[in-house]
Amino acid sequence: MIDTFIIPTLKILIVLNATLVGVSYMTLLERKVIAWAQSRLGPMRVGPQGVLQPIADAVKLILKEDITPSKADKWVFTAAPVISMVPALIVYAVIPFGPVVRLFGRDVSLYITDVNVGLLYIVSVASVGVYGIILAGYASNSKFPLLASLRASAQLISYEVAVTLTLVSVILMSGSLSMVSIVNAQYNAHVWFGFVQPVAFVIFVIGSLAETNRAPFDLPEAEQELTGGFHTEYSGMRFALFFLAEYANMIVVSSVATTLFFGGWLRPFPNVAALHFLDVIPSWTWFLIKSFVFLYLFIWIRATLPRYRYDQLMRLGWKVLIPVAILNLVVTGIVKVMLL
Amino acid sequence: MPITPTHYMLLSAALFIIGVIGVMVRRNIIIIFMSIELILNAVNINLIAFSDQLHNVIGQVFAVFVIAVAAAEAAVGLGIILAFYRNKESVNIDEMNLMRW
Amino acid sequence: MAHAIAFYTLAAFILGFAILVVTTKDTVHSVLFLVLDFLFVAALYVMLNAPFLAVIQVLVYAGGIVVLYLFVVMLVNLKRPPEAHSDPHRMTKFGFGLAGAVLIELGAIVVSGYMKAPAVTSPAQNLPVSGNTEQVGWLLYTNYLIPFEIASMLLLVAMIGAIVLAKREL
Amino acid sequence: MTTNAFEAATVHGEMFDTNELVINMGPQHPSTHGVLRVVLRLDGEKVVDAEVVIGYLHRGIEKLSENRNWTQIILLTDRMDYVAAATSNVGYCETVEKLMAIEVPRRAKYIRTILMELQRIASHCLWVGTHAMDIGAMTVFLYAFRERELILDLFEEFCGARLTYNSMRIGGLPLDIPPGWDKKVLAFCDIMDGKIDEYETLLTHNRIWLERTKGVGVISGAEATALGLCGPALRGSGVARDVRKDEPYSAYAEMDFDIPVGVQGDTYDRYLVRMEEFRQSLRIIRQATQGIPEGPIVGKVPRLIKPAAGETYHAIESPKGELGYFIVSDGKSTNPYRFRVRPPSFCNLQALPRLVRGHLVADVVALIGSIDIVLGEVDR
Repeated sequence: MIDTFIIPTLKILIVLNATLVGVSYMTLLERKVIAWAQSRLGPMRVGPQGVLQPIADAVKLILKEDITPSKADKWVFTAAPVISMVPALIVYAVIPFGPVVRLFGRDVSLYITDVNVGLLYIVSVASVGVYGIILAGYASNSKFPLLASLRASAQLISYEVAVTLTLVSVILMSGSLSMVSIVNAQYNAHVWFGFVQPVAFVIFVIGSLAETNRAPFDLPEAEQELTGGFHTEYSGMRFALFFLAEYANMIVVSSVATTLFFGGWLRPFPNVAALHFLDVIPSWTWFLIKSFVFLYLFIWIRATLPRYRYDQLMRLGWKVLIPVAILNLVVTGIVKVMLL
Repeated sequence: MPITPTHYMLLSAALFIIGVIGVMVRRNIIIIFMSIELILNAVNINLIAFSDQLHNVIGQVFAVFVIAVAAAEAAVGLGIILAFYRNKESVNIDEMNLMRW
Repeated sequence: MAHAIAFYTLAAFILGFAILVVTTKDTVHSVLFLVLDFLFVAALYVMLNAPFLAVIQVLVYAGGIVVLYLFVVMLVNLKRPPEAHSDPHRMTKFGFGLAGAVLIELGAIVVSGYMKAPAVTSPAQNLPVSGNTEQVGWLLYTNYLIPFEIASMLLLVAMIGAIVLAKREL
Repeated sequence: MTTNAFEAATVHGEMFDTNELVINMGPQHPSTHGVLRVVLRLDGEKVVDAEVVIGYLHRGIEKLSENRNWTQIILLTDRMDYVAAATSNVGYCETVEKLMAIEVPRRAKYIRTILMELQRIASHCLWVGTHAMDIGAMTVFLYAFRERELILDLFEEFCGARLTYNSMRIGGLPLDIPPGWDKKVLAFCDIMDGKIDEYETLLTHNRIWLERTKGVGVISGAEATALGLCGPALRGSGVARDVRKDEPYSAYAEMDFDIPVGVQGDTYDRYLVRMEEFRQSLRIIRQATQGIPEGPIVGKVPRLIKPAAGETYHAIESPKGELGYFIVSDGKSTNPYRFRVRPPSFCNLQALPRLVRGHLVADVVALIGSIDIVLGEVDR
């Protein structure tokens, strides 16, 4: 009973809540980091150094009037934010935050579940997330959101191909689709896959920037071009859901990047006995630190780079990233067959 | 009350028939295409149910092929719809009576 | 028992959404019901020990093909619903008749299947079902290599065909 | 059944082809720099045609001026190009001085030159910030505004105001520069030198920036002249037309500076021209500040300003281009008989439809940024 029901439920609750809190504090982190990059202070008023800002934002957004345009497709309009939020959350089911640890006299795995198609599960669930954006644009029955959602869907589908191809290179290295096995494979290979698959890693980062609609690929919500992108007509909590989904997706891709390319929960040099003293730090801390580095990278890029144009984005995706990813895959395969 | 392949077959048959009705009754070619997808799914359910029953993975292999064919069919079919729509400004199957224009 | 409940629930959802797909007036809603239908079919695959197929179903069908449908529906936004032309129910009788014929045929197969003794009880290749991703992959690249290559050629041709058809000026 | 967004855009039965989409950019849009409205006809994302709709900020400054006395009009000119108000002031004052043949003391001319060049830098700061922001580089915006703040502080110290200065008088200046102000200006120049490099580090060789600006909105020198483009937008096409050099006013004849010109006439060249103008402005400010002569700040101006009957046109080089004033005096009343402004933003804006045709929606905002308009001046 405890093992089959209570512990999984507890894990789900903890992960879900941690994610939602993490997501809301991502907004604060982003505002703070960008502010520092731009020689500003960022939010300072709510709480010391503005640490309570996400709570104030949430209260504000909940209290705001929730407007549905009169010509909108009401059901779809309501469903769209939910559709974009749900995939972002259910992906966490397979992300390993740590190995199986001994907790209160019981073996507890620091992941919700470990399915043998874990990586494919993530890809497929992420591919459903695109519906939220398309439907938001369609249901608003307004031109700017429609343009934005067409852009978004084209962008997501294009970059998904490149990202998935890089994942295949990693699968070739690990020989498994299970997220836990991929981390263990990195332990056994004595090296993080990020160092043996640098090309795949770079493409993955670029592709995931595009898939999460982050600068410099934030065309679907390019404020300067399409006013607000696909969520122009949204307000209040529904609007907030789109934002939460975007940040949740950022955390997802950071976690996936950490797991696939930077050894997941493993400490640096996991096989070097001399660094054994690092084991006092719990494994999940390493996971969080590495994910945080990626999140910071995302914010940093946003503060630095201008935005791509739609056609340039497509050209980059189809004419650069996908061929390079395929080439990388072929080379990985050949090397794997020849040397191993 | 065990669930036998017969149950899956009946489910698959029902889905198949819904698809057939969609193809025959609706005039919107996009809906017709979607009905064809339903039919293909009905076939896949059968294949996988038998694959499970016989502990033979070949059924799944064929389901993969079916999905590949469905993808190809959707791509070309929707391309035709777009080209047709551009010329006739309609997606009514009854108006699709020319082999070329 | 749990198995039965799961099956009947999923079956109800699959058939219910399938009916909605073919009956809904608004094409976009129809597409959405199709997605939901596919997701429940994927759940059914999980029940049938085919997690790989389930994931492929979601990835290719829900995440790929149906997005394409939605795209086209949005592009081909209709000023007049196609059913408004001529007699909308012109083919209805024929359609239901044909569907009924198929139903009878399938029913006959099922019934005749019950009449005979269960022929196949001992599987020919008793492969372990767990980890079937590997098996599917193995079969695809060995026994079914040529069909697999043909399928990939088919996809390539379809891709080129779609581009040629949909692009206005090449 | 939902009606769809395309429907409104398509004239009934007109098109069989994939729908052409008409969208309204503005008057409430984050990157039309105020209340500009651009009606775009799109084919997919490609702009087939664009129509510029103006007038949302019209306050009738020209007509209003005919009912104000000559000094009161200075205050109205503040409200035209409100990001470079002092330049508009100088332009007007010099026109009246020309009409009345008033000799302005050299000290006033030098200070005017410093103020105008500071305004050019402030205006270009605003331009580089918003232009970069339109293209998606948000950090440059805040950097540029940080430096603009320094200029506003200098102006505040000089005349007490930060946006609409009313800082000129016919015949000279209302008040002399405060003690130590020139030192502060020089100190600002030293700060600004490094900051321009900072903007350029973020943009000039940035690959995305290059892709977004190179080859976008190309216009040849001849065509630009024919369209009446002026200022950096014209110089970006390789035409070295600058009122400061061609018809020197204030103290520009005594200054040593270069006119940067572009080659291609695309958005990137217009960007480079303005970045170089930052440096040239600093050069002028340094020369002028170090050479401020002693003397009075106001020339011999009659107590009642009442020019003899006649008309005159005088142009200066505002940060946006050639800012001209055409004034008719009937010699009888204490207000102008006719007052007309040739605003550079207005003239540059008419090139927008020509520039955006064939480009994508994203380029429209880049091009609006690249011609650097201020709606206060366009609509007046």
